[in-house]
Amino acid sequence: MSQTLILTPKDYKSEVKPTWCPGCGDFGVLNALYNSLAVMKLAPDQTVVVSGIGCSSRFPHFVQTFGFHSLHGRALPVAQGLKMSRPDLTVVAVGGDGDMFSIGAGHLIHAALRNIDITVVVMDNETYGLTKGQTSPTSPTGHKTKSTPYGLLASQFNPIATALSLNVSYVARGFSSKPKELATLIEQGIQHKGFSFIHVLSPCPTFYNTMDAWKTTVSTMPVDHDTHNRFKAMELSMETQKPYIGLFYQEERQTMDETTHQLMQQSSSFDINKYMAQYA
Amino acid sequence: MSQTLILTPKDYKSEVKPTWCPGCGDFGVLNALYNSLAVMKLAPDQTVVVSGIGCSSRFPHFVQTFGFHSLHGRALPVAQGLKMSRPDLTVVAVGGDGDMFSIGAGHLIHAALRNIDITVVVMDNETYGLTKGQTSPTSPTGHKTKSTPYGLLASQFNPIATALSLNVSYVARGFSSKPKELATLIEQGIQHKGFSFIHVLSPCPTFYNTMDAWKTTVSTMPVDHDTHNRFKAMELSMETQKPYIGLFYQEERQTMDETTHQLMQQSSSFDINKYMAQYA
Amino acid sequence: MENEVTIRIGGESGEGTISGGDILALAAARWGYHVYTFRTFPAEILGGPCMFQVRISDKHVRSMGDHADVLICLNKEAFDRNISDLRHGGVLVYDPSDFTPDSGDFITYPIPFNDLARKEVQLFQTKNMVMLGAISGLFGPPLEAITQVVESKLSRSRKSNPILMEKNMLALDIAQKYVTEQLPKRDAYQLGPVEKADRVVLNGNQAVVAGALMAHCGYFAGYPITPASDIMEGLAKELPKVGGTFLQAEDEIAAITSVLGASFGGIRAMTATSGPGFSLMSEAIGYASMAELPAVIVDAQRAGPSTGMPTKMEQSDLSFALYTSHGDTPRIVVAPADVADCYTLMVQAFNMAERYQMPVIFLSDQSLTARVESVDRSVFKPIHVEERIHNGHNGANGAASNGHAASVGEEEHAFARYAYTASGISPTTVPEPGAMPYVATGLEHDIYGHPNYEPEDHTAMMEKRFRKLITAADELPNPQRYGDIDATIGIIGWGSTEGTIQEAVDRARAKGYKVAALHPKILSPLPDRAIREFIHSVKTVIVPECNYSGQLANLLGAKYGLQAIRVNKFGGIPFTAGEILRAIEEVS
Amino acid sequence: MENEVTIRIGGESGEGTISGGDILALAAARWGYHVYTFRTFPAEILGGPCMFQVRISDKHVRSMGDHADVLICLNKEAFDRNISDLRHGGVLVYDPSDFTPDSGDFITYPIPFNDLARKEVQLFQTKNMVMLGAISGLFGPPLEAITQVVESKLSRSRKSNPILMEKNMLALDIAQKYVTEQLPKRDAYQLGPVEKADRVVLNGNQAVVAGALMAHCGYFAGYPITPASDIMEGLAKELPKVGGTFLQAEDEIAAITSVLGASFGGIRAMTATSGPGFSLMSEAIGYASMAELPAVIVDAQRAGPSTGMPTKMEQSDLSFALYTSHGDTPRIVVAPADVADCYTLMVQAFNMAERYQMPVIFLSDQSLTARVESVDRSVFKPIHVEERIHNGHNGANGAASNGHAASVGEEEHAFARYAYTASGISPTTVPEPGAMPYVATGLEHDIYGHPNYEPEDHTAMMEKRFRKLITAADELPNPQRYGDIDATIGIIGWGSTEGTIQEAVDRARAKGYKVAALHPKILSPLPDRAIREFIHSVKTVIVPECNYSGQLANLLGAKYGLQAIRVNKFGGIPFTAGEILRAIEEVS
Ligand SMILES: Cc1ncc(C[n+]2csc(CCOP(=O)(O)OP(=O)(O)O)c2C)c(N)n1
Ligand SMILES: Cc1ncc(C[n+]2csc(CCOP(=O)(O)OP(=O)(O)O)c2C)c(N)n1
Ligand code: SF4
Ligand code: SF4
Ligand SMILES: [Mg+2]
Ligand SMILES: [Mg+2]
Repeated sequence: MSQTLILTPKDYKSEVKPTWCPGCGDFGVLNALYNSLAVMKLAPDQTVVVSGIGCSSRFPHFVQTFGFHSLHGRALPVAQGLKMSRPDLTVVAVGGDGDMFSIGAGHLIHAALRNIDITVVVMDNETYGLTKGQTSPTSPTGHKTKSTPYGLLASQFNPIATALSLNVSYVARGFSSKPKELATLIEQGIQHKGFSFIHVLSPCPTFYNTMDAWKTTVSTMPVDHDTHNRFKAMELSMETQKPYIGLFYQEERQTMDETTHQLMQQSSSFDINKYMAQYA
Repeated sequence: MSQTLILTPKDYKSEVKPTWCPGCGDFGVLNALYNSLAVMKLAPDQTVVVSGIGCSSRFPHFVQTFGFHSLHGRALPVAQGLKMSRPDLTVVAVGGDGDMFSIGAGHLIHAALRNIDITVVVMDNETYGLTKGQTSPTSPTGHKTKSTPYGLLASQFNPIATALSLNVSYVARGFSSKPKELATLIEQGIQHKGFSFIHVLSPCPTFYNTMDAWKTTVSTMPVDHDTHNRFKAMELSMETQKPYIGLFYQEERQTMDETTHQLMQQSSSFDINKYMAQYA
Repeated sequence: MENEVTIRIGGESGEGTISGGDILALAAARWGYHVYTFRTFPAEILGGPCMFQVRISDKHVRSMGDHADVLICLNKEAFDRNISDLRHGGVLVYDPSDFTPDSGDFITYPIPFNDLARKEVQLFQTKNMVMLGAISGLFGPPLEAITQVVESKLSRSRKSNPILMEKNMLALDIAQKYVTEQLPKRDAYQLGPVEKADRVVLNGNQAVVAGALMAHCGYFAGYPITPASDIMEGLAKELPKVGGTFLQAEDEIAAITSVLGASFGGIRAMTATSGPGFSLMSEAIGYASMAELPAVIVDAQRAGPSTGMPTKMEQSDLSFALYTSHGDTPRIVVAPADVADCYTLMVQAFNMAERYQMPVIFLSDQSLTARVESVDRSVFKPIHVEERIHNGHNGANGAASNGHAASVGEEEHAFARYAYTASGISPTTVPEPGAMPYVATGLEHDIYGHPNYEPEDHTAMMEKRFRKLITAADELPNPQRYGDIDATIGIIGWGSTEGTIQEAVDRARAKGYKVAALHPKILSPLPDRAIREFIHSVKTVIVPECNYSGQLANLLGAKYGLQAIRVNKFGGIPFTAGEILRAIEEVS
Repeated sequence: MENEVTIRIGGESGEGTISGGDILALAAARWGYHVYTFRTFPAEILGGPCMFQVRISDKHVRSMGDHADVLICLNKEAFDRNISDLRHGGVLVYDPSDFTPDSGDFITYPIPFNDLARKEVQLFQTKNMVMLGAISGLFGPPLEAITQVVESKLSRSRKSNPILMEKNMLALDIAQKYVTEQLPKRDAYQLGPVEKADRVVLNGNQAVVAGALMAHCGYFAGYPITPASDIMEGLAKELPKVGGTFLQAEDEIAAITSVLGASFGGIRAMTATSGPGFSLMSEAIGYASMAELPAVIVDAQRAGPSTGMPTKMEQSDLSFALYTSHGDTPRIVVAPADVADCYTLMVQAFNMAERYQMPVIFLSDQSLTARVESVDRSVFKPIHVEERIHNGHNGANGAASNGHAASVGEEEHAFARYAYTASGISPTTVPEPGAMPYVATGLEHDIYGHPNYEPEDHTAMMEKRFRKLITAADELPNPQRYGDIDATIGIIGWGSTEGTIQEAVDRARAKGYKVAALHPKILSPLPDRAIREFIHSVKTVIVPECNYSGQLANLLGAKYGLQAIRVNKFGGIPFTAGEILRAIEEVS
């Protein structure tokens, strides 16, 4: 497969069939990604989809590009190490709310500060799907599950608000039932030079069915929203009752991968004899 | 030692003498804590100072209360486990910017969401002191150190802004050279029911001397600031050139420890025979 | 006819394969039989092939059985996947509308499950009840035994859905009638009446929860992971009822470190996880050993390495559990053999953690977490709980009051938390009125817990910490030898394989072999005397393990220079007694 | 007089104790002598007692020396802490204004360091130069050798501060004159001229950095930790110059997982840490083994457990390195013996990681990281670097092209990334134009990397992964026996103790003992043949280790049933040759 070929969405379908439950929101996200990749004609042999562990993190197995199905919570460091050392590749990190906001929360903060040119797609179902329905950081307060039989006592994590506080350079939200809009957000995210954070509402009908609720509450970004106004974006992010989908914020600034490789412009190959002179 | 005794700051001094360098900001923080404890007459036998690893995390050894000098980055989970199971104790977590914002960053997010009634004091010197001066998440972009010989490429982490985005219920900043003000903030933080986050500017003269700079830039909170206005607080937190010290934000809301123990009001002692009936 | 049958149900998950099996096992047990189950899990969350096997006997059942006597196939794939495990001359039950098996060395009972459910009962989802009715009619247990269980199980949904309950009963009835009227019995499996017995029926994880509660566990923090999640979920529900607190942590590092925080506060605390989470706990386990904080860590082993096969069985975390974390870090490692142990050993684990002030790693495994056994109720009796000795009060310094003379630290202004003692066990304390404060640290320290890097101090502290293992080895019970006193072949095993090994030993002895088995439940510190005696009492030692590298065999080699015959199975499925028996025959 | 002296400088850190020692060592080395240093670190960041010892000889130096021949005390505390390590009849140099030693079995040279610096040079901070001048006058090396080093070292600060440079030179001069004129030589230590040699002078960590660069390391990610930080700092500076990238990660988990990301991209990647960070890397190391990704992990061991003693030496991470992470996870473990190994073995570590597609753990230790040795420059020669074999291109499927026939997967539409091969080494590929994509996963998988839980698959994949260790054991070099062919006593050691053991062997042989030593540098897979032969060739085997539990001894027991005589030192300080010699004498 090489860049010149014309690729259609189904060329990005791998031979592994999704293990997801019927009606899982992740199907919509998968199709959206197929479309984005096809529209951008990204070469499967130079694209890597990185994930952690979870239902959503099974993702790479279903995509006919290179894939790295890593460890629970570690998609971001894996993706950053790959992009730092191979800036020529397109790197997309995917995962779930547990993966990215619970065990992986610390990495998110530092990915934001480094602004390495990767795109992360978080499939948020407000639950731990693969482990059968415990609460996640985005579960609503009071949520009753097997691990919270008396109701969840923690506040609900607001990923967009925190991403904005960290000055993430591309912040957007999508909905698995609006794959066309989502595909566009993913495309823009991949095109964006820097760390792109795409929060996707992707329901888990099996353990926490938020599908109908979201279908009614999800609202589209105010047309007049200035995507360079971080404060305004924060205000919109506080609207959790009718979550906005679309682009919240975007800013072009130095990326660590690019600047690092500029440093290397005049690099030469290693010469051990020259190098050891300092110890003679 | 028991609560009835009159305690003076020096009663909280342990027999272990600080290993800190002359002029280290942490001395100021230590004295501030001695004072807060004395003013509040906290019983040394029912107070626990928890820390991670770092120069600042040596703290507990210098305080004549119970102490838990834990692992790098883990002060918050240790403190939360202790407070959840022993709500009768006063639990103060302390540490450095590397400890709390780098390796421990993920725990900070979840401590914020749980709002367990502990107080955390972060001694931020914008460097890794104990390991001799590498960059930390709060080091300024461009900062040159042994680990960033060509200058730091990441953005500078803004702890107050992120704490506010996480709706931390008590958010304040102090300065080690203003121990009186700091002592007051610590007192209020300990009195505050919920997770109290106190960001302290505490210079490292040995590896990154920000003392003089801060002495000139640090500015006091606008008198008219409404500490219940989270948005306004965020705006003030964005002022990094002249960092405000004082209380940014405070909100009283349910704490996980208290609510959990309310659940247990009608708890009874365990009876294995009764319990096994369900499996008969 | 002997009162024993092993029935396997193969089907699609969601079809009621597992729920049907559960009902069958419970019904048989309540009717007075011993049961022992084994099941597989589908790869998908919903759907996917799975199977449920239950061995039902009037004698104590110690393994899942070499083969299925009866195989019930709910679809064609189930037949293809499971037929090889049906014993020669066994019974195959299937629905002709699904497939027709090419004849083989088995008796067949074609039963129109689908039609009976769809046409007769007119509710397809009662298919598993149809199956149960048929099983009852063909082999037992009697319908009443089954209906009782169904009623109790569905009692909740009954209120909400009375029709469903009726239909279920109808389905059981129709199918049982169908087989008794239409199918002349041609096989030998028939469960006769036995007298009732006072037993409970539960799986390993449920017993672990019971054990933790019995041990007065006051704090649990965990992070979901297969196959340990239901321990967390059980305690989330039960702890508040007995005054304990629960926390779902953001990850396993937070879970274990928060457990150490609670333990520092004097609360008996634990966590439960599986391989990946256990790996993440490494650093904190080393800390607990250094700071001498009690903690119980359940590792429900699953097939590794890495994410591996979360729903498969393996005994491959022993080496790691013995050496978790850098440096020389003493810890206790125990491994339960069966559901009863999951209760008893769990209480002991807490007691050991408190007494020896160190982490105790409890090595369960996936097969045991899901294994349902009928256990004599008397096993789940109250067990003495050793409370932590607080003696760090003013004046009460020194270790004397916990029965260990402190060699130093008497009358000091600071509390000699880590006083050198003959047993290695130092006095301890917790924050409470009148207590003498100390600071727990992961740095090397002197007897007061103050950081100290002097060679003499480090050397003495290392010896003190490890001395606790010597003390523990002296105080803890020794494993009992099973089998011939004059055995030439010895088998040393660990963990969930005990029953299987003992069954193999019995079968070998019946064939005239001289065999004995030893099954230590405490793997650190090893019961040296018992093991040395056993090794010297036999000619050859076989060490069967469900792992690749022979982890117990390595330990026995390191400790005793034993060169054992290693029998390793590592496909994700437990041993059968037949496989162990073959190993015995081969060495003979 | 023999051309050898061991000089120890004891003082306060910050006073120039260490910098003075560094200059002395470098000057002696450049003058043509072999040097070998040992130092301690203060507990505080600034200030606190420390010492620097350098052994200077015209013969190759292999250990730090049993005692100091000369002890220079810059204050009273230095005398109290170090006098016990001065050899009988050794030389004590001190300043009478600090203290007067009660006479003992040593020659004393009182020198007014403080006055000379304060009054004569009129700049107190030149005290360490005064000391160096005195050393030069009393024992050598000549002043020119020292001034040369000082000039090169201070060349930068000279521009900024020319006066300081002058004062330094003055101080050297004054002190040297003082001792030659005022102190009649009463001891036997005098370094005479030797011919120059082409050597480099550096410590273990500096050699590791050189090795990584020689190995074409293209990515380093790390997190600061003592005593590994300067590996990170060295590569942060050097990598960009040779086209490599560097990342200071937020923690060790991010460091190692980002290394795996880079490795997946075909970049030779590494990290460096110490115990606590190594513990945190457990889960990811298991992943690398499962997904078969090359990675080099340097663990600069320090005294444990837990945070332990960050600035002290210990060899106590071997057991953990052998079994890091849950499940059966093959990995390679190597341990350098000296500064030369830090370079050579580092390049080999990268080659092994690439060839066998697994993590390679490089076990250095604190003493080696800080040990400065003079090494023949020829050691630091170019070494062949084994590039990763990319053969996952269209049409080019199957492992044939890396010299291993793929048993399956030819002509497939998907790439058989994990094809079964005789060697266990499967074909691999990286993202690049024309490559055939695959997905790396920690789940058990089939030859295409697709998740697969079938028992047959798991069994075969486990065997394939471990087969790589058998292949490696065949292909990798065997350790060379040192000492008598007809030895009755054998010593097996590992890591930084080799030179010390060899010196002890020589001293024992000189006393007439029949001794030999074997020092495997690759500890997983162990060189079975070489070790078996060695064990069988001797009567008793001594295993000396700087740890409590005898971690190599345990491994040898597990593998070969060897019951060795364990000699363990665990105070945080390396063995001396004398201590090993004593052990040899005791078993004889
Ligand atoms: C270290 C570790 N801890 C726990 C697990 C178990 N586990 C697998 S997926 C998962 C969370 C899944 O939730 P999420 O990330 O939201 O993905 P989803 O299944 O909801 O798509 C957990 C806890 C694991 N695999 N590894
Ligand atoms: C797991 C682990 N990684 C790394 C280290 C080494 N280490 C000790 S302190 C520290 C950071 C110190 O910085 P900070 O937390 O800001 O504290 P400071 O010394 O500046 O007060 C590091 C990286 C460690 N002890 N444990
Ligand atoms: S469990 Fe939920 S998240 Fe997982 S596949 Fe099923 S529907 Fe999707
Ligand atoms: S190094 Fe810096 S932070 Fe550490 S003690 Fe010294 S001044 Fe304080
Ligand atoms: Mg989720
Ligand atoms: Mg700091």
